Amino acid sequence: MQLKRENLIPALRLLAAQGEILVPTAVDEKVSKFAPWDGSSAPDLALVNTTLPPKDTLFPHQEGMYRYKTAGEPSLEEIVEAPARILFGVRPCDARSIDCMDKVFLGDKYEDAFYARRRANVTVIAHTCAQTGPTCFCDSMGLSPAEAPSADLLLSDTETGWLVTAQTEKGEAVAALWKDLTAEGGEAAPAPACTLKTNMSDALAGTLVSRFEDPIWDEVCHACLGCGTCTYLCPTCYCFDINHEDHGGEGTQFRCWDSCMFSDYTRMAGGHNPRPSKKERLRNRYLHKLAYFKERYGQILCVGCGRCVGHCPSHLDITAFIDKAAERFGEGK
Amino acid sequence: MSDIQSALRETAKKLLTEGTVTCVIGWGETRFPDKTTPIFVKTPEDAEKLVWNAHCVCGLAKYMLDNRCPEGKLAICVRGCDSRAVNRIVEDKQYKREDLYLIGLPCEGKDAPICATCTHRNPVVYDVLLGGPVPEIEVSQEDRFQAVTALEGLTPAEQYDYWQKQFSKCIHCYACRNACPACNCTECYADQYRVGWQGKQIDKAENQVYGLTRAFHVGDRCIECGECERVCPMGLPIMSQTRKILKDINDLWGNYECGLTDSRPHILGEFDLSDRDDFM
Amino acid sequence: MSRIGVVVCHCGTNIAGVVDVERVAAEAAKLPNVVFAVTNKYTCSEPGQATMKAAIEEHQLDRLVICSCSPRMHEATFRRMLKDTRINPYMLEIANLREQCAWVHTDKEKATEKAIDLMRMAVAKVEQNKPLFTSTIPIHKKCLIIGGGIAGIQAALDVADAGYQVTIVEREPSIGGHMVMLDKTFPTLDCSACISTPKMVDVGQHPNITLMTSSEVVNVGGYVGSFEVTIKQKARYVDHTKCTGCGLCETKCPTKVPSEFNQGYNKRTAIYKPFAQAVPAKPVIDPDSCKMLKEGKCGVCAKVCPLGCIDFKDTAKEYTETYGAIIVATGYDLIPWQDLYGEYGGGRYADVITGLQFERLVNASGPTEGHILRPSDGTEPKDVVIIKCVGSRDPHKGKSYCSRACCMYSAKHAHQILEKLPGANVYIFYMDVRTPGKGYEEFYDRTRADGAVYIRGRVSKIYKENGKLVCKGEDTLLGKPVSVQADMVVLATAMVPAVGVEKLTTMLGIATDPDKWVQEAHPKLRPVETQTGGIFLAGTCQGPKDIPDTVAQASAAAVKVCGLFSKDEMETSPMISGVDQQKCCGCGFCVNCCPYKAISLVEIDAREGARRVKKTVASVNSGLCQGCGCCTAACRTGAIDLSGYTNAQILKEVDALCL
Amino acid sequence: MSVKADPNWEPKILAFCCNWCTYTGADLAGLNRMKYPANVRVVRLPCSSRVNPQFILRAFQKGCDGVMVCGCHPGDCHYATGNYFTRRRFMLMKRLLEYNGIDPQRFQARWISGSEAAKFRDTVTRVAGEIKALGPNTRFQEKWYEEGGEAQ
Repeated sequence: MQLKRENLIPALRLLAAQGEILVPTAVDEKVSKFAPWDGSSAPDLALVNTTLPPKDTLFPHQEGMYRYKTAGEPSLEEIVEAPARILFGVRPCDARSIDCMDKVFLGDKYEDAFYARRRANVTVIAHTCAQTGPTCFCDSMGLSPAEAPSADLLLSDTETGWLVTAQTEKGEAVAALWKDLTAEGGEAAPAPACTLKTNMSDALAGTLVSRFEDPIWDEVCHACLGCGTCTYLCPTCYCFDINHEDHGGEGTQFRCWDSCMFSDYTRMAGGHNPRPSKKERLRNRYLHKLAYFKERYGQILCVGCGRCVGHCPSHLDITAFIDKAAERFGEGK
Repeated sequence: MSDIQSALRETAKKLLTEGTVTCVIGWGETRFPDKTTPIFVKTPEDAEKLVWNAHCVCGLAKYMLDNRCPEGKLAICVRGCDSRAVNRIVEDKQYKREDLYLIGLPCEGKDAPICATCTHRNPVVYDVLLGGPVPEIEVSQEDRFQAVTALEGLTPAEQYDYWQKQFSKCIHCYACRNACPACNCTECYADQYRVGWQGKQIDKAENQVYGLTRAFHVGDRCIECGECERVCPMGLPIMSQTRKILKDINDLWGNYECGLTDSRPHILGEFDLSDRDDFM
Repeated sequence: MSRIGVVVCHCGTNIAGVVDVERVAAEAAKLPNVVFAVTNKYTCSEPGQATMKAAIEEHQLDRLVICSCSPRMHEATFRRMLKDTRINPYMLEIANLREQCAWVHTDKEKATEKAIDLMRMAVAKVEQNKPLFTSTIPIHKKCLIIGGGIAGIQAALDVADAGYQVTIVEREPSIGGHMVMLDKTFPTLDCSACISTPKMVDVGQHPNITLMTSSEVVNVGGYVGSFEVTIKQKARYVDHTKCTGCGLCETKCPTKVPSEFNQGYNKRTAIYKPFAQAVPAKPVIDPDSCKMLKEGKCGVCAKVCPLGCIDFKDTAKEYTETYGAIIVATGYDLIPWQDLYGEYGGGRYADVITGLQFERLVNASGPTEGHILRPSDGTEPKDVVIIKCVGSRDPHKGKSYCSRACCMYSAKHAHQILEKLPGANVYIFYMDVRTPGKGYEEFYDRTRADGAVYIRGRVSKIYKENGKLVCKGEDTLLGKPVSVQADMVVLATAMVPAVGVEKLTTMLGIATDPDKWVQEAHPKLRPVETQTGGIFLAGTCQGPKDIPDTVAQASAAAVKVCGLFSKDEMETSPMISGVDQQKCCGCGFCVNCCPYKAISLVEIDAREGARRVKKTVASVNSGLCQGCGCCTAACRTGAIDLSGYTNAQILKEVDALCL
Repeated sequence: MSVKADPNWEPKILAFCCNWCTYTGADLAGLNRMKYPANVRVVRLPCSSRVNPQFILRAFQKGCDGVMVCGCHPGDCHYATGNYFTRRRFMLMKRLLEYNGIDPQRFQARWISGSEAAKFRDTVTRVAGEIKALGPNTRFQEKWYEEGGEAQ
């Protein structure tokens, strides 16, 4: 089925009834993120990658968990906040990142109630990439700019509109909703290739873990400033910290993002820090992205969206590291 | 530009072979032609990787704080702003000047917005200077504080809305703090949750309080290198806060510019009986 | 979890009359961690305190909040009460419900609401309190007195008589200061030497007093109870332990130089005692004039000395001692009037002299054996003009303050002239006559009765005209210009701090006022103390004054020292700053804003990752810190914190305010 | 439970007072039974130089409508030079706050000595009046109040 370009706005209006639509919008000339659709203008799907990933809708920067009262008669109530939302215009790399988060928070051994509630009410409508950005390298990471297997619904570019392929029940529901706006025919335009290449391989992941004390880590880490930009912009970083905010007799317990690159992230009560310097922290982040996650969940945690490569203040580059490691340890494809 | 680059490589090679320094910090290639990244050259052969072009925008001085008790000497390539950053860190007693070997590089300005109002293109402190000094551009106080005066003209409501919109974008990644040479504490107040200075929550008021507190902490020692605005992923106008404090200091207590060899000492660390007093 | 007790005081009807104390107590009971909340008629009374002590035991409280009158009233009382309970005296917070709530508000509802807020703030703060313990610092029972004038002498005698060791450091070769230069002292006209030399001899012979003349303090470290003071004694080239003061060497010495003591009016030898009654009564050699030391010729004194006390190879020596207290008694100097008052001849006319020079002329042991003679030609003057307020009360050319003693000593000079030179005329140009002491006014009346002519006005110009000094001025009472032909003019010049005292005050770290006099802790309530603990002051170093006030201050300072020395150890307040050396980055911002220079950067061993390294951090000297907290606001990381008013406490207090 | 919604709303003003001068002046005002509005809550500190500018931000963030810093007159500080530093710090902080949209009257610093009880009363009365005219402070308000529904 194909959705003509001019039917986009009516389609979105139909969707709006289901819940709040979040589309990629440019906040100002430097920052863009998934913000509520203003209900009239066509979303800018040509925007390469939003500065802030869509993970904020499922795993908010700050999420109230419980509200408690200690003065008078103590009370504790869970904060339930799971509005129905539709993520529209998600790129294949972000769609894959949502899949990674699902594996963590909706895992077999433990399911995170807060995340689960939100995820149940969110529909992900992916959109294939018409052209890739300078820092995109998703095809080196086993993804394709033309497919988003984990998304609910996929819109593939055609000359006159988009090819609608539903991939889950939620996707079916949306496709059904749009059935009189879509028509037969149209075939997807050829998928573009990423300009930035890096030869990541499963074998390399294994060697990196075995090369824990290799001097390569020391060579790469020095330029890092230890700020949290890469982790907060990364769609697949899911570390969080729990804290509370109290006002004498009452307050809230909340969960907020945390970054393994911060110096105090692993600082223990007695002041000992198992990852005291940048070397350990950067090594931990790269290994988590490229190897540890794969060992546990079977897929690499880096979706190649290129946000960290584009926004790192010191211009560190994970693809350069991968190529350097591959060439040094002879794992090149 | 390239003869300075080769001179830089020669100097680095000489320093490393003679063993006067253990490491040379400069800029190196990345896979993107329009970007360079700080590199840490430890062997004479690697000196070939040092580059000097219009894309060397990353500040280098802050990296000395990775090892506050160094064994050997550390060489750093210093443009005008880096040399002031070195002065800043040495004046704040976080590093000893004799543990540093500064390779001075006069800079015609890089592709960063701050370079338009850069008052000191020639390094103010160096051990060796590569290439002749470049002509300084004349920056009047109006240009220096142009953004600040514009904001001062607004009404309190407009001012608050402007800052409210800016600070609500802050995602607390602390890139501004980690890039700023004046932010050189071993343990930042923002990381001490037990004391209760600052919560971990991300909301409009908390971001604004963090922004203002950091502005007050570094405002009177800010060397106007523009790193905070360059590194901020969300594009906050952080310099307009610190430059506001610098503008007030200039208005209240006379000409004040930080990080220069003849800079006045830390202004909040001293007082004058004849200070202006609005609190009578 | 802390167990907090809250007591809300009625204070009779002072508080209960306006604030609903029962409701405050009820609100307190609702707060988390508050396990005991009650009201009390008179909390500060004996029964009031007894009920609190019982409650502390019964409810096992570990913190206490008392909502009563101002903490400035009963904080000490309640802290003493807690001393004999299980609660540390500093786990206490007091909410001011009387002076700052009940007494100043009329609207009962709003006052009660404010009282509840104040109570909630106190409870929030007390939760963050930590037990504090007073620490003690040792007191070395040795007193250092800087300056050997009458102030230093009197203070030394008082402290030494109380049985403590005293060291006097005096710049000149002999003690005595300015007072021993004077002839008579007002108002009783008893001879200055007769009342000061016996005290000087007592000082010389007192077993508890060590005298260090020709010496200067070069370094002061440490703090109250243990000041590390380095004293440098100039080379004297005479071994005072062997010398008996026979004076043979002085008679034989060939070189003659102007005597500073006699203001240059007569000569003294290179090896000399400044004046006859000098203490120690042993000569010293002046290296600037002694031929032997300058050119290596002569050495007569060494030859004639029966005991071989002369040693030309003598060098300056430095001694370092520990003192428990320091008394600053550095005295005064006269203002350099020659550079300021060109209209009075600027020093060109020999017969225009200062009061001090006049004192030497009129002094029996002075250069003229007491005959008042004109320094220019040695003749007796017939007409003498005395000009007062030269440099004093003159903000444009000199000092803005009044030098207090000149009115009286000018009257004394007039009296001496009229007495010693029958038929002489004395004209005194004055702005005001200030006679604030016992018997002062009567002395002034007697001088006028003796014939001294007081002219109300200031001399505008002095110039020489056929051998006479013409003083042109104005008599404001007659409203007419006046001019007097005088043979001699005596100027009552202003007192200024002793030359070089700034070096000493910066070494000691004590403040000086804009005119560089030493700053007393409080002009009315603590006149002999400085802001720095253990450093006291006496005499004109604190400001112009006459001899009675100086001696009174000297004895006051002495009793302050004896009070300090009466205990072996001194308790220091625990509410002082402390540094968390883990957080401190050694930036030193706190160091230069501490009024007491109590913070210093020290090197400690620390661990950086796996390496042992030297790290520079701040450290607070508990003896010097007075707990103002200025450093805590300068510290970005909050590494330095003030016990009793920590950052956490104040933050919680502010949070509690706005619920 | 916030008081912001009801009409005869009373501003809540926080005053950091130095123990040796202003706090004594306030006590003296009490001894002389002077009257002033009940809006000011005093935090007693050893010296005005103990006030960290971050406390001012904290006060506004937690819902104060006005903040005052009071200390001894420069030159009379019990700790000699404490208030000279206060003066410099708050000359800068006041301008920074105004630059960020805080109404100038909401933050005031005043030198009030131990004997100036009348000046303390007049200052408090004036500030309370000014802030009542300004209305509740919505600047820097924590989210906690936003969930409460008023503020902005």
